[in-house]
Amino acid sequence: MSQSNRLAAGGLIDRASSIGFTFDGRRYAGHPGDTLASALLANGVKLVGRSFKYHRPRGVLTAGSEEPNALVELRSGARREPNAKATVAELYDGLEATSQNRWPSLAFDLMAVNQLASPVFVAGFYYKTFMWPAKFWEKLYEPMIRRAAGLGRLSGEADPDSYEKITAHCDVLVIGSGPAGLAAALAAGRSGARVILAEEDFALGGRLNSDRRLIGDKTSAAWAAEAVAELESLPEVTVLRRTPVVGVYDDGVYAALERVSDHMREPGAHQPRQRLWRIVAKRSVLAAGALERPIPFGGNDTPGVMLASAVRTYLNRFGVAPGKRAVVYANNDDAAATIADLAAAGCEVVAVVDARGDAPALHAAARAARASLVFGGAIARAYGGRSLKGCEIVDGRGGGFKVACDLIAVSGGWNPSIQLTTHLSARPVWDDRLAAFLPGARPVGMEVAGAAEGAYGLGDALAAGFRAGAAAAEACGFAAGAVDVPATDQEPGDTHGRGPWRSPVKRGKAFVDFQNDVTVSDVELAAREGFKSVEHLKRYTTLGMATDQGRTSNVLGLALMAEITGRSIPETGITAARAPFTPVAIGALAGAHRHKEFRPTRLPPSHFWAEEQGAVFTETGQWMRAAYFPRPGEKDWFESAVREVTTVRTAVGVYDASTLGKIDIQGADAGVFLDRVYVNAFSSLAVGKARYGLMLREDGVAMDDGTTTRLGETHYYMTTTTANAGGVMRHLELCKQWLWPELDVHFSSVTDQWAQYAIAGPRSREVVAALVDEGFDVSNEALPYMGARELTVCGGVKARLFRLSFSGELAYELAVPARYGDAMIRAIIKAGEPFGICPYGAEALAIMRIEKGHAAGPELNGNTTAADLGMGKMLSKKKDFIGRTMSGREAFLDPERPSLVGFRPVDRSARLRSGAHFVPRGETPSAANDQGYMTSTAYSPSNGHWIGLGFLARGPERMGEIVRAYDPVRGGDVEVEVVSPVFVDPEGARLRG
Amino acid sequence: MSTDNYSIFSVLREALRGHTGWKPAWRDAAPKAAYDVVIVGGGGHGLAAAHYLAKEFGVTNVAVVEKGWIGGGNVGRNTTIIRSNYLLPGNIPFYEHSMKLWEGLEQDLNYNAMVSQRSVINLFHSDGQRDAYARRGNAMRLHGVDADLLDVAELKRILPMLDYENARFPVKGALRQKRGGTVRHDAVAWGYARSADGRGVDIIQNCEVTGFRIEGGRILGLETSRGFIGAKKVALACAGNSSRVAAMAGMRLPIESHVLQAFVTEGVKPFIDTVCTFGAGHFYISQSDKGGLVFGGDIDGYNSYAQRGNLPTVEDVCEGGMALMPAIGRVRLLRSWGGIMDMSMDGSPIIDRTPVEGLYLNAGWCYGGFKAVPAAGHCLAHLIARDEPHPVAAAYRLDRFATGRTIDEKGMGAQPNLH
Amino acid sequence: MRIACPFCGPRGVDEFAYLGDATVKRPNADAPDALPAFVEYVYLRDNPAGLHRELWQHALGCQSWLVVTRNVRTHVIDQVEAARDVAAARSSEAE
Amino acid sequence: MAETLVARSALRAHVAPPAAPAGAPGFTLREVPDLTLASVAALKGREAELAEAVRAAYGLDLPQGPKRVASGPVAFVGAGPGKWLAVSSAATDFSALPAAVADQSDGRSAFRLAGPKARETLATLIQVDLHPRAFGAGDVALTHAASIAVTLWQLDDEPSYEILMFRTYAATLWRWIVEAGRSRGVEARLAG
Ligand SMILES: Cc1cc2nc3c(=O)[nH]c(=O)nc-3n(C[C@H](O)[C@H](O)[C@H](O)COP(=O)(O)OP(=O)(O)OC[C@H]3O[C@@H](n4cnc5c(N)ncnc54)[C@H](O)[C@@H]3O)c2cc1C
Ligand SMILES: NC(=O)c1ccc[n+]([C@@H]2O[C@H](COP(=O)([O-])OP(=O)(O)OC[C@H]3O[C@@H](n4cnc5c(N)ncnc54)[C@H](O)[C@@H]3O)[C@@H](O)[C@H]2O)c1
Ligand SMILES: Cc1cc2nc3c(=O)[nH]c(=O)nc-3n(C[C@H](O)[C@H](O)[C@H](O)COP(=O)(O)O)c2cc1C
Ligand SMILES: [Zn+2]
Repeated sequence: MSQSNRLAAGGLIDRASSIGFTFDGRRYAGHPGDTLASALLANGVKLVGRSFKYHRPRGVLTAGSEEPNALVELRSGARREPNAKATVAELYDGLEATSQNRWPSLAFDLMAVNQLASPVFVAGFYYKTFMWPAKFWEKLYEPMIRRAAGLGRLSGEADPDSYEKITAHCDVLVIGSGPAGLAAALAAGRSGARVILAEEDFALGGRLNSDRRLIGDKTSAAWAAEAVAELESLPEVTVLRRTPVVGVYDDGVYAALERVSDHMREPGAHQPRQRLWRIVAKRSVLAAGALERPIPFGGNDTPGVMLASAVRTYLNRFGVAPGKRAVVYANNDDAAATIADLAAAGCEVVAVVDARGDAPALHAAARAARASLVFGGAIARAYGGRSLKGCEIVDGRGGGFKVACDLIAVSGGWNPSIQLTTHLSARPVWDDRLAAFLPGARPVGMEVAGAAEGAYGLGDALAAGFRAGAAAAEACGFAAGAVDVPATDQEPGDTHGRGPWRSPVKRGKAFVDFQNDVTVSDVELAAREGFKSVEHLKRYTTLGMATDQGRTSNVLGLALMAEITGRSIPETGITAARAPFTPVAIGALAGAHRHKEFRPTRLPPSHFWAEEQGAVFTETGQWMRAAYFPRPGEKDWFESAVREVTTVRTAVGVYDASTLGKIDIQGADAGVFLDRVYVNAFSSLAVGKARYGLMLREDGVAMDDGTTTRLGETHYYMTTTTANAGGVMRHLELCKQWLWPELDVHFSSVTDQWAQYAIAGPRSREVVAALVDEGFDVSNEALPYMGARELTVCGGVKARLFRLSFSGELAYELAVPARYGDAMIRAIIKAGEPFGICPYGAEALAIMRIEKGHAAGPELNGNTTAADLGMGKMLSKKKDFIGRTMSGREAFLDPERPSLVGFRPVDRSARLRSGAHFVPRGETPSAANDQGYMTSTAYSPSNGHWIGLGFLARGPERMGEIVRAYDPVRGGDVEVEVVSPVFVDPEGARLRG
Repeated sequence: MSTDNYSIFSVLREALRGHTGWKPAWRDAAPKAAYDVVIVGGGGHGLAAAHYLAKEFGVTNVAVVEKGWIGGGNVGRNTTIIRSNYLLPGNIPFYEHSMKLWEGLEQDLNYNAMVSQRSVINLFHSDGQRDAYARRGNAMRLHGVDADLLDVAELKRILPMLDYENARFPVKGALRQKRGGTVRHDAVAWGYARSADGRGVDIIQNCEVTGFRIEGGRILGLETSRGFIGAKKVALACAGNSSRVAAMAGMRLPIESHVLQAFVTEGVKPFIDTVCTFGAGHFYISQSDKGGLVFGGDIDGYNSYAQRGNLPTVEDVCEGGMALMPAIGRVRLLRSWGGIMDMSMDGSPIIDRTPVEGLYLNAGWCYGGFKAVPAAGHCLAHLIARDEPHPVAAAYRLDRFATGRTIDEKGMGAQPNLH
Repeated sequence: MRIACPFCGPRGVDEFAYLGDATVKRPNADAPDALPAFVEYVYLRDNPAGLHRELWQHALGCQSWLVVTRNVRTHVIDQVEAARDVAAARSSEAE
Repeated sequence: MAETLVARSALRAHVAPPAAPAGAPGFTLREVPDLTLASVAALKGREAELAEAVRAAYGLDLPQGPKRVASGPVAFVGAGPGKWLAVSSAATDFSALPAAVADQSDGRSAFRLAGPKARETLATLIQVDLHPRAFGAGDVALTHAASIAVTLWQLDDEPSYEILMFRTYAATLWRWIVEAGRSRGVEARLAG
C-alpha cells in the first residue's frame, strides 16, 4: 500500500498518523486531513466512477462540493449512502467506499456499451422513441431505463442514525471562511457582535489552504490558522466547520447543515449524525468564493483531466501530486500558479496551452517550468480511456502534435459562487469584464464579499471581507474599529477567462455537464430543435440537473448556447439556482421527530389506568383513546365492544370524554356572542342548563357541534368535538377580535384542565350518587336531563356534573380537575362495581351514538348542511349568525339533496359498511343511479343486527323503501331498508328518566 | 431534408448524419395582426387547447401567447402525478376523460411523454379514513373508473419500505388506482406545442398579455408586450396568474394565488415504483425515470406570487417523509422549488364563459391541474369552438359559488389554503 | 418568513395560522341584497400581485389575530397590526 | 361515601426513564408540581380596576407584554393583550379578581430546566432567541416546542427556566427534552 503520489512534504495533513480505508474492497492508506479523493489520488487511483448515461470512466475533476464525477457509495448496510462526493468525504479510519453505477465492476462496466449507442442516445431521444407498442412503455422500456438510470443505491433499511435541529440567532452570519469570510468574521467578531461563521469544509481557510500565497510575512494557510484561533477565542463568535449554508429564506432565515459525525465511522453515543441549523441573522456576509470552470475538448472527461485550481489544492493542501506529467490548458493567467506549483512539487509540466494569444504571465511560468508553450492553441482531444495517456494539441496555425501526459490541468476562468444570492429570486447580472455572473439584488441584509462578488485578488478579498464584516456589525449597532488590511504578495495577472469557451476542434465527445453526460453537440442539437431558452436547454438536455447542480457546467452551457445562437450572454440568460446549495440528507431536514415521536401524543387523564386495564388504543388526531377494553376470552374488538354496549344499556358504563374540546367563556356579552356563532340561541339558556348547539361555517356548511352549559349569568362552558377543538377556538377568537371587537367576551381553553367522564346506563344515577359529597342531590328533579351543577365529589374535590347523554341512556358527565382524573376513574369503577359497571371505549361509544342517530365526524364531513343533518329547524330566524345568509343558497334548498336517514339490512344477518353508495333497488349501479352514501355503520346489540346512517336523496321521504348499499371495493352489495336514524328509544324516555 | 415524424427509424437515420436534420420542435412565431382564437398562457392547458382546437375542431388560426418560455409555469414544475381517483360526481367524469386521453397521448402527439401508469396509492391510517376511501373508491367504480382497496399484507408486498411497525400513525391499508401514475411533465408541454405548431398554431413566446380591448361587452383583442393582437375569441389558461389577467378584463375571481413547493433528491437506483401518498402527514412521493425521488406536501399556506416557499414547509414535508419511509434518511434532497397556483375557493377548477362575450376562462386548478391537461385542453377547445361546455366539464361553472353548487372534495369550505 | 407579532415580537411563520384577505367586510345580513353581498364576501378576492392586507393568527403564541400588510411578490412585510385595533378603527370610521 | 381522590402528575411513569449523566450535569430537569394557575382576562372597560386589584392584593403591577413579575409565591405572566397567567407556588384563590378568571392549575404542567446546557437544549426545540442579550430573567415567550404550544420564562441567570405546556402533552415534551438533553448531560428526575 504505497501512497505513490504523495509528496514528500507539505500539506495540511497529519503525516504522523496513517489511517486505512477501502475502495471497492481494496485497502489503501491515507492521513487525517485527507478527503477520500485526495487519499485515492495519493494512492495513484484515478478511475473512481462511471458517468450517468454512457457509463464512461471518470476521475476526480475538482476538490470541492462542486464535483460532478467522483461519486461513490460510502459505508455499508443500513448506513450505506449513495452519491457521496469523494472530494468532500473526510477520510476516517475504516472508511468503506464503493464505486457505483457500474456492472460488474468499475474497470469493466458492461453498461459502457451505451457508448456504442451514443450516436442514438443524444439529448431528447427518449421523446422521439419507445412509443410502440404503447403497452411496452410500463412493461419494458421504462423499467429498463429506470434500472440504467439513477446512480447509487439506497440500503432499503431504516436510517439507523439520529438527527437534530437547532435554532440560532445572530447579528452577523458569515458564509465561507476563505480570506473574505475570515476577515468579515474578524471585523464583526471583534466589535462584540454575535457572529456565526459557517464553513462547508472541515478545514477553515478556503483558497488560503490551496494556494501558496503570503499575507504579511506568513503563508496564507498560517494566516488562516491564526485568524481561526482568534475567532475561537471571541466569546460571541461561533465557528461551524463542516457546515454549508444551504438555503436562504425570507427575513434573514438561513438553513445550514452541520455534518456532526460524518467524519467518523459512526456517531458517538447520543450524538446526531447531522444537525440542521436554522439561523436567524440580522445581517449576513456571503464569502463563498468562486469556482473554476473547465474548457470542453474531446475526451475532456478522461480520468486525469482536472481543474487547474483543484490541482493546486491537491498539491498544496493535501501534499498529493495528481499526476507526474502535466499539460496545462488555460484561457487566463491563473494557471501560472498551477504551473509553478506543479514544478515546485517536482512534477513535469510538458506543455502549456494558452487558448489566447501570447500572454506574459503564462509565458513566464511555462518558461520557468521548462514547459513548451502553445499560444492561441487548444487541446484537440485527450485519450487514454480509463486513465489519461496523452492528448493532441493544436496550435493557432493549424499544426498539431501529441504529447504523453497523465494530467491535464484546465483553467477556463471563474464563476463566483452566487447561488445563495438568488434563493430569494434575484437574478444575477453578467459582467463582461470579469466574464462572470455577479450577484444582482441581494437578499435583504446580505452583503457579498471576495471572489463571490468578483474580487479575485487576495488583497481585494481580505479588504472586502473586513469592510463587509464591519459594515454588517455596524448595521447591528456595534462599533467596528478600523483595521489594517494586511499586505499580500503579488496577485496573478488577468484571470478572467473571457473565452474561448471551448476547444475549436471537434473530436470525440466534449463534455459540458460531466455528470449528466451533456456534450457540446447536445447543446448544438438543442439549439437546432428550438430549445434555445436556457431553461429549455436545461430541461431538454438535463444540463445542470445532476447532483452537482451544474456548478461547473451551467455558465459554460449558456455561453455555448449564446455563441451558437449568436446572442449575447445576458440575452441568453442563466438558469435559476435553488436551495439547497449542496444536497442535504432528508433525515437531517426531518430531524429528531420520527417513528412514534413523529407528532406529539396527547394522553387523557385515564390513560395510565386504561393501560393497566389492557385497553386497546386508537389514534385520534394527536390523542390516544381507548378503543375497547378486552376481557379474557373475547376474541376481537367486536365482542368486546358489543359487551360494553350491552353493559351500558342494561347496567352502567364509564367512558373518558376528556378529549372533547372544552372552552371556558366569560364576559357580559357571552350570551350574545354565542347567539352569533351557533345557529340556535344561547342567551336565553337558563343558568344551570346545557343545550346542544350547531355551528356553521360562513358558507352555510356545518362546522362543529357540542353542548354548551350556562354556569353563571356571564359564564358558559362549551364543548367541541375532539377533532375540531383547535379550529373552533381559532374561529371564536377571530369572531371576537375581528368581527365583533366591541363585545365583552373571553375564552380560555380548559380541555386539559378537566378530566370528564361519561357515566351512562340505567344504574348511572346510583353510581353518581355514591360519588358526590353529602348534601348534593342528583335526583331527576334536582338535576333533570340537560341540567348542570357545580359540586364536590369524594370528599371535597370540586367537580362539575352535567346530565348529558350521547349514548341515549340515563347518563351524566362528571368533570374533575385533571390531576384527579386517574383517581376519579378508579373511584367510579369502584363505586360502580355493585351495579356491574364496565369501562367502555370509542368503539362502544360509536355504536351507541349511531344507535341514537347522533351525527359525528363522518356526517359532519365539511359538505353537509344543518338541513342535510336533519337539523334544519334549529336555524334561528330571529337573529343573524355565522352561515345564516349562505344557507339560503339555491343548491342548499334543493329537495334532491341527500339527507340523513337510518338503514337496516333486509337480510338481518347482513353486515353494513360505511362508504357504500346507495343505488335504487333493481337498477344497475352507475353514476346516474348514485343516490348517496353510507356514513356510519355498527352492529347494534340492542337491535340484534347491523344498522347504518347515511345521506340519501330525499331520504326522509323514503322511509320503508328498500335500496342497495353498493360497495364494490369490498365486494359488498346489500339491500337495506330506509328507516329513522334513531334505532334505540326514539322517544328519549331513557335519558330523561 | 428534414425529419418530421419521430420514430426509432428517424432517430437512427439522424444518428448517421450527426443529428443535423432535425427541425425545431415548434416554430418561434412572431405575432400576426389577428387570430380567430388567442389563448393566453403557454402551459399545459393552453397548449393542449390549441392542439385540440386544431385537431378536433378544425380551428387553426390560433395563437398561444406566453409571457416567458413555454412550459415554464406549473406544467414544468409539478410532481407529475396523474389520476382520476376523485370523490365527487362533478369531478370524476372529467378526470377520467383526461385519463383516457393520457392513455392515447403518445400516439396522438407522436411524442413520447412517458405516460407511466404505475399506480397511485393513497394510504389510510384509521377506520374512518378507510371508510372515506371506500366511499371514494365506490364512487369511482360507479363511474366506471378502476379502484381497489388494499389491505396491509398486500401493501407490504408493493411498498415494503413503509414504516409498518413503529409508526406514530400506523398504516392500515390503501386505496389504489392502478391506472394512475406519472407523466414526464416538460414533454407534455413540448409534445402539445409541437403538434399544435404542426397544425398551424402560432406559439408566441416572450409575449406578455398586459390588457384587453373590450367594446360593448365583447372582446376585440389583447394588448401584449409585443403589441396589440386582434382576436375573435380569447381564452385564459394562465394558471397561478388567472386573477391578475382576469383583473385586466375587470373581473374578480374566487381564487387566491398560493405557492406549492416540490422537491427532488439525487438520483438513486429504483426504490419505489408507484406513487404513494401519506394520509397522516403531508407527504407524497414517486420516483422519476432519472432516479430522483420526487416528492411534496402541503402548500405553504399564504398568498404568494414568488415561486418559492419557506423553510417550515420543507421541514414539515421531510418529517412526513421520514415518518412514512425511514429508509430515505440518507438520500439527499437535491433541489426544491415552488410554483404559483390558483387556489380556488372550493378546490375545484373553472372552465366557463365569462361576462365578457368571447372571453373564456380556464382557471382554479389548484395543485391538481397537471393530470387535467388533456381534458382541460379538450374541454376548453370545445367551449371555445362550440360555445357550450363539454358535458364532462359541465360542473365547472363560475356561478356555482352563488348557487351553492360548489365542488369541495376536501370539505374545507371557502378557505383556499386548506384545499 | 418572520412576522413581528405586536405582543410577542418577531416569530417564524410556523407559529402563525393564515386566513387571507383582510379587506373584505362581513355584510349586513338584514340588507335586501344580503345574499349576493355574502357570496362576494365569502368567495371573491382581489388577489393582487403586490401589497396584500391579510389576516394571520399568532396561533402558537398569544392567539392574537393580526392584519399583516405584505408584498406577496417579495414576501416583505410592511406592517403588522392587531386585528382588533384595525376592526375597531374600521367600525368607528363607518359610524 | 367514596374514598378521597389522590392527585397525580401527568408524567406518572411511562415517560423516559430518569437520565443521569456520568459527570456533572449539563442541566437538570424537574417537574414543578402543585402550581396554582389561572388565566385572567381583563373585562371590557374594567382594565384599570383589574390592575388596581392585582396591585392591592399582590403588590404587583400587571406586566404589559411578555414579561413575568413576581412577589412572594405569586407571579403574573403576560399571556397576550389583556390576558395574563396568574401563577402561584402556594394555594392561592385568583377567582375573586375582577376579570374573566379560569382555573388552569390542572390544565398545564410545568418543568424547570436549570444549568449551563439548558439554553442549548431548549434551542433544539424552541425557536425563540434565548441569548442573554435577548432574553433574561423575567422575560416570557409564548411559543412552541417542536409544535407543542408552550409558555416559557426565565427565572434567573444560572440560567433556569420554567416551561408550561398543556397537561396532556407533558409526557411527550418530557421525553423530547430528555432526548435532546442526552448529549448535553441532562439529569432528569420526576418529582416524588
Ligand atoms: C409544485 C407543484 C406540484 C404539482 N403537482 C401536481 C401533480 O402532481 N399533479 C397534478 O395534476 N397537478 C399538479 N400541480 C398542478 C399543476 O401543475 C397545475 O395545475 C397545472 O400545470 C396548471 O395548468 P398549466 O399547465 O396550464 O399551467 P402553467 O404551466 O402555469 O401555464 C400558465 C402559463 O400562463 C403564462 N402566463 C401567465 N400570465 C400571463 C400573461 N399575462 N401573458 C402571457 N402568459 C401568461 C405563464 O407564464 C404560464 O406559462 C402541481 C403544481 C405545483 C406548483
Ligand atoms: N486568481 C484568481 O483569479 C482567483 C479567482 C478566485 C479566487 N481566488 C482566490 O480565492 C480567494 C478568494 O477568497 P474568498 O474568501 O472570496 O473565497 P475562498 O474560495 O477562499 O473561500 C470560500 C469558502 O467558502 C466556502 N463556502 C462556499 N459556499 C459555502 C456555503 N454555502 N456554506 C459554507 N461555506 C461555503 C468554501 O468551502 C470556501 O472555504 C483568494 O485567495 C483569491 O486570491 C483567486
Ligand atoms: C418531476 C420533476 C423532476 C425533476 N428532477 C430534477 C432533477 O433531477 N434535477 C434537477 O436539478 N432538477 C429537477 N427538477 C427541478 C427543476 O430543475 C426545476 O427546479 C423546476 O422545474 C422548477 O423550475 P425553477 O427551479 O427554474 O423555478 C425536477 C422537476 C420536476 C417537476
Ligand atoms: Zn403573539
